[in-house]
Amino acid sequence: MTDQTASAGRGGFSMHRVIERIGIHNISLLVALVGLLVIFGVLRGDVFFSTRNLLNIGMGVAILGVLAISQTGVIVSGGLDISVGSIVGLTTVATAMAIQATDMAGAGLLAGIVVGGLAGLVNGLLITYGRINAVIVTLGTMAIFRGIAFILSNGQSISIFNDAFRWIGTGRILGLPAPIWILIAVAIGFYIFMHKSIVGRNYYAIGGNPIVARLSGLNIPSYRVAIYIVSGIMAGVGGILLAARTGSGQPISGSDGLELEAITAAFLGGCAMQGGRGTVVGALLGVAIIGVLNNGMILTAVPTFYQMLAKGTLLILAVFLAEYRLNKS
Amino acid sequence: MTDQTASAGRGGFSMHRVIERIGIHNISLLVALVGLLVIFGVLRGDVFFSTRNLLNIGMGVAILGVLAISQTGVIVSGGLDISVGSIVGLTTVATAMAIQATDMAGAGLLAGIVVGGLAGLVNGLLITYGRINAVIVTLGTMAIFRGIAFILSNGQSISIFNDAFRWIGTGRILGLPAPIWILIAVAIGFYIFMHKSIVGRNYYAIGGNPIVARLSGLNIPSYRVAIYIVSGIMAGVGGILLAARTGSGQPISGSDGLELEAITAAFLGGCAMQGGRGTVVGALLGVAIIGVLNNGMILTAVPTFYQMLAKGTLLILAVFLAEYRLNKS
Amino acid sequence: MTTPFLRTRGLTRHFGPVRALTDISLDVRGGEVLALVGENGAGKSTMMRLLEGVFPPTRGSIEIEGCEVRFAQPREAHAAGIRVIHQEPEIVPDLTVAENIFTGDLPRTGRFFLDWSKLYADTAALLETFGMAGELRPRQQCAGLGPAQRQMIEIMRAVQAGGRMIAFDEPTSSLTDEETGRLFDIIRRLRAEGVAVIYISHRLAEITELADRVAVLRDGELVDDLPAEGITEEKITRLMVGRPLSDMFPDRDPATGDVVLEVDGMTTEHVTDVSLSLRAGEVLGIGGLIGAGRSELAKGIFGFHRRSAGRVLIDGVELPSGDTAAAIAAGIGFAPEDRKDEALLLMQTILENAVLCVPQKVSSGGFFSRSKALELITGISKQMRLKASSLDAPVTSLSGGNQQKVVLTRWLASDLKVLILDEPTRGIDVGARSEIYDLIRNLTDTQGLGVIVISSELPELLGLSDRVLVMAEGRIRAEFDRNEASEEAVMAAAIPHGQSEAPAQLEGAGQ
Amino acid sequence: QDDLKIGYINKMGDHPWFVAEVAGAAEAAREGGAEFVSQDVQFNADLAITTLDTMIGDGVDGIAIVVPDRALGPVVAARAAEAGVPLVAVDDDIRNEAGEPVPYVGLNAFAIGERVGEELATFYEESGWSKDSVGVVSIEDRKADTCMQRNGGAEKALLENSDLTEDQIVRAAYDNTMVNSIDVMTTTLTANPQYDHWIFYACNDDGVLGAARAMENSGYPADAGIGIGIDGSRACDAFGNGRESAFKGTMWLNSANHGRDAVELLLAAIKDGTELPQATYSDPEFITMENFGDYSDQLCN
Ligand SMILES: Nc1ncnc2c1ncn2[C@@H]1O[C@H](COP(=O)(O)OP(=O)(O)OP(=O)(O)O)[C@@H](O)[C@H]1O
Ligand SMILES: Nc1ncnc2c1ncn2[C@@H]1O[C@H](COP(=O)(O)OP(=O)(O)OP(=O)(O)O)[C@@H](O)[C@H]1O
Ligand SMILES: O[C@@H]1[C@@H](O)[C@@H](O)CO[C@H]1O
Ligand SMILES: [Mg+2]
Ligand SMILES: [Mg+2]
Repeated sequence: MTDQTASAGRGGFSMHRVIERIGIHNISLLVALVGLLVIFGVLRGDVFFSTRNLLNIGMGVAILGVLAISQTGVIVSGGLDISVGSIVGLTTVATAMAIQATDMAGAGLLAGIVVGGLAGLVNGLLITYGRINAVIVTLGTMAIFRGIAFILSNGQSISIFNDAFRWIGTGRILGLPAPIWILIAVAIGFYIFMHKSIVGRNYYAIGGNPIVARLSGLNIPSYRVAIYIVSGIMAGVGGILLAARTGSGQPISGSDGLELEAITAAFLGGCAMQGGRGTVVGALLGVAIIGVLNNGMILTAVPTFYQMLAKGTLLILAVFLAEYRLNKS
Repeated sequence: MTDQTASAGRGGFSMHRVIERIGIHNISLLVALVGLLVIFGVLRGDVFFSTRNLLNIGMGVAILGVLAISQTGVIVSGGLDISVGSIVGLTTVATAMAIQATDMAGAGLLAGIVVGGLAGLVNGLLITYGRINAVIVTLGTMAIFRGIAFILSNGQSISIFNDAFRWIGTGRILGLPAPIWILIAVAIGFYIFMHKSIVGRNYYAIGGNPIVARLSGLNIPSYRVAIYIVSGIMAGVGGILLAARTGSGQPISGSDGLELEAITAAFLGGCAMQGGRGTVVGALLGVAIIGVLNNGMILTAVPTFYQMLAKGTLLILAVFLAEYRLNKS
Repeated sequence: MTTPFLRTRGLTRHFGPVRALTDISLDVRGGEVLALVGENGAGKSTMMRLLEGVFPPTRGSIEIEGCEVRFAQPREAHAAGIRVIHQEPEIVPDLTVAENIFTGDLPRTGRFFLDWSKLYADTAALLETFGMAGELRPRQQCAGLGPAQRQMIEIMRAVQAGGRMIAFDEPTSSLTDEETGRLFDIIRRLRAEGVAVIYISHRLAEITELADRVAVLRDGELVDDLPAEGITEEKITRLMVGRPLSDMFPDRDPATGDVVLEVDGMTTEHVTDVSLSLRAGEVLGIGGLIGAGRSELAKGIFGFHRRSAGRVLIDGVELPSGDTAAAIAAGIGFAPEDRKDEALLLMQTILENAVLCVPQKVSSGGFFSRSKALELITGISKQMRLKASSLDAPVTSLSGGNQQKVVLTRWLASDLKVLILDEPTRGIDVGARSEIYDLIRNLTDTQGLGVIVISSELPELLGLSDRVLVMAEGRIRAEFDRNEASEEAVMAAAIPHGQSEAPAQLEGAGQ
Repeated sequence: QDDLKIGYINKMGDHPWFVAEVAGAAEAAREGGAEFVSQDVQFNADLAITTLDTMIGDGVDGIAIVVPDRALGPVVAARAAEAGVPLVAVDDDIRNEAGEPVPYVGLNAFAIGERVGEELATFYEESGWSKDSVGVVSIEDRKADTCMQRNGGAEKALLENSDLTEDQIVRAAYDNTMVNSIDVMTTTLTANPQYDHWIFYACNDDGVLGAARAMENSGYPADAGIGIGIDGSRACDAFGNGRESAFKGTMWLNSANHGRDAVELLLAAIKDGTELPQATYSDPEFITMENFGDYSDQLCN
């Protein structure tokens, strides 16, 4: 036992404070990220650090980033949402149909958000009031939402010709593409929510120890339902981005393994299976690592099959290093 | 409070004992299964209960059954093996290559088992001695093993012409197809192991509370590594069955997403996320439900998109009913 | 007399066939400390859970200031001014001490935001009040805290919220005397402020010291409700158990057997250069304040922690480091203090928990034999007077004290040379307690075991032990023989000398 | 034999291509007075065999199958032969145990690729670009062998009919989805700043339209790229608003025709004993901005 007494190390050496604030785990991720940047910088310095390429990376992970951040919220609360990929697919369809019917970008946005929120509500109600394991529920609704998307669209893609809407996927503000702005907004919003707001902090208690949370008088059912609604809405945002980027609504789009990538990023970012742990910054770093890796491997022309090897190895290595440093400290 | 001092209710009313032995959860699954049988029996009584169709159902879930049972073991121990689908793919390739090289069925079997076991060993070592979360490790090795399978096969399927080997997928003994015999053998073996043997029962302790297990003198690392090796070997058995049935080794077709189905079946069968709970009989019932549903929906010509809806709904409903009954008792 | 703050009428709660609580009609007044006593499983905790709305009563009603209430949720009980400090403290491991204490009552700025600076300031002040400032920091993560620290967090959580009735369910079972003293000051202050206090404890001395009124539960029924004025421990015991108890600590001759356990210069991550020896038939007590490293010493011997230096020998044979299996094989048993997290498999039955360490005795040919297991455990559990509906019942359905008996059953089933008991009577009633003392006697005197007892209760420590070691700051500070050991001497050795000085300068007293 | 039943197994029932194909098949069955069951096997070889067994057990009179893996050919052919059920392979051709081709309806993957390559060469010539300013992107799904055949055909014909050379080809791996194609192409553009003009082809419209979108998003004018797709499933997205892009055309294959042809051939064989023809290839129709108007009713929903 150290002899440091209370008074919460005001002053003192600040390096320690800095580390405590950022979090050991995030520092490891940062190290891993910098490592990748150095590797790809050396191999393809000619283009890797160009503004254009950095924006490419950002665009490539905008949707994943939104989903990884909201997934972090769900996992912190002690749950899991495997249906997000399907919700993305479903909302692209809803968005495209709304725009086809009205030719108004706003209608598309509204449809995406509302349908996403409703899907999340279904998840939340089943998990909370049906008292069914979140993994089971969202595995089930993954299939259900996908089925609905197919039935609505009859399996065909629905074209979107509305330019205002398409702008969301391609337009720029101050040189930065709109999807990146949206990711930034979502990240800041969630950061404030998860780390600064009372409600957000309570999710850590609920996920970390539901008994404490219940005995402390937190209304766990409402919290649970709310986080799945939020997750559904964020999947709706993802669906809107996807529809805007591809110019169409398509039921399979997004549903192909997107949830797994989002969950991977969240875990990479420091979430714990049992809940109560995870940060927005960590999720973003996890997403950044995935994005840089995807981009760097294309730039350095790593053959497809070796890309799988590399991705798997990186995932394990990143977490290993993170845990290793964590234990040492 | 009763004044009974523990004497372990020998005798007493036997219905209660019967239920206790089978387990409430399993009874709910049985009810769900019987419900499905009745539905499909009514709709397609002409063929549904024919021996041939029942055997088809059995054949259809043989591979899934093997994987769901071993996944149950892994989950009981407090872990998860997401890489099994990839190991199946990898072992079909290894098996096919071995047979192509030697034209000996035995070589194929050996290759499948050994490669599966090695893959499991890698998982086990990384999880146990690398101290990395099982989800992360097996997500990573899922990509790695698939990458290796693609590299070995160059992404092409490798045909198997050896008749002795092909017999494993198609031959019959006493009227029952070989894959069903293999599933039966695996189920009985695991049942005895998990529920009767001391070593198997210890997995419940390790998954239930690793600290208690250690303080009770269990050597957790060896147990952990062992269960992943077993999981890998069982995936190898799955790979052998797949290769024998399809007459080819192929890195992806047939193995993609198999892990999710196996995990679903295990959870359906009563496994708990945090470990320490789950039974072989439950896993088998879960698998049977999936198999009957798949078969019945083909026979009743449910359109593709509605099949998704039906599967998702069933999964949720089955678990809901199970939990509901569990709570009532 | 005015209307009492809280009144129950015919309060009843059954769990299937188990009648945990029957027909309780009881008043609790503001400005009064009502002690609730009873044997393990008498229904005390069940009563608290009903009051806090954790689950509803089977029958009966609860009134607050004359109005009937029905709580579906603890939240509703809190709103009505009722707070309960639970027997098994619960924390959120990944949150800070401050957030843990204020869960559910986090201070706000504006409508939405958490006021971090106020949170930390309030926590610091609270820690000061409870004398915990030296031990806990507001920003410290709660993962890794010991039971005592968790217990204090649980207490602070309930007290800071400021209820009108606060119930303490065995708050001191893992606290030392010093902390207990501070807690009593706080309880007295609450009483002076007009708060109604319910106090549950198996330490009867505390009851006579603190209570204004004593209510006694036996087998779920209220058998007496009387003023504390002039009440004695003997009388409470008689009411609880329904019979008088013999002397708890009869005199005995110190053991003279051979040395069975020897620890030589053991250093682990948590303890430094510890040496001790234990003879067959001897009870070695280990005292010290919370955090002194006693549990860590036990875990070092048992091989749960790795040694970085030193040796542990059983009958002269050295045990490998960090190998619990080897320790068990060599004949060491260890009952940890933290039942829920370290001793019991909560998803399993009593029987499964009891046979965990004796696979060879309950199997044939590597296969589990239920009949062998039943035969082995039925006898021991009878001897332990385990109260359970069946050995196949989930271990979680037992009361705290009976859960501890399951842990002891586990070790009695095994062939031991040395048994290490960490807080063996934590949360155990007088009746069972004296049974456990008898059992320890029996183990040493007739079976020749060496027993190490770690206890924060000085009377127990001194009464049981042939020899007492005192630890502070991870080292052994003093050693006393049975006749030299007194509460004063032990306490004096236990207090870390000069909190501000470097501990390394103070070498151990009697090694 | 009064009530006939046709079984239809396809590898990817949720892809628009197969949705249309199955619809065509179902319609043909209805017109021919037969019952119709179809099953999506989601690229799962094992499920394909289980489905085959189930359908045979259910007493179907003829089977059309799009196999998830062409190596399944011998097993599928053997089971059908054993049950005496006529079999037609659709879209992906297969062989039986003896190595003989199973009657086939669909496209000739390599030949279609060649037509794409020829059209690309023509567009290139008309563009007047200098050889050195052009990067060629082969957007490949290496996991699907019919895709690799299409790319192979396109590559061969493009190089034969133009002055472009193999060293100008950049190989970009995509996972058969449009978003992924956007990301992969975007990075490829950035990685090769030496080229001002781009020619690209892929397995299908998703790959090509994704690449065209990537160029658009990266600020290239519509006439800086030439891409030609296969299958027509994205033609409406590309041409529907009448705006030029680098997506210059697509080889439309009406998959509904494949389904219809397969079922009609099976019914003829079952009812009249007509022998199943060895191969029935459907001809693609080349759709560009110019002629899109003639097809938009069929291509847009
Ligand atoms: N959830 C439950 N399910 C079944 N039985 C229960 C449950 N909770 C308590 N009991 C039973 O109710 C009785 C009273 O238990 P309770 O925990 O209230 O005792 P207690 O007086 O607090 O004992 P202790 O002093 O050991 O803490 C015991 O027999 C216990 O086994
Ligand atoms: N997991 C851990 N990580 C860090 N420090 C720990 C951990 N467990 C215990 N400690 C510290 O080790 C020291 C010894 O604690 P220990 O629990 O052994 O004390 P003790 O004398 O047994 O007191 P108690 O009466 O609480 O059992 C304490 O300072 C404690 O905070
Ligand atoms: O997979 C392809 C599909 O994308 C479509 O182009 C038709 O042919 C199939 O083989
Ligand atoms: Mg109690
Ligand atoms: Mg201790």
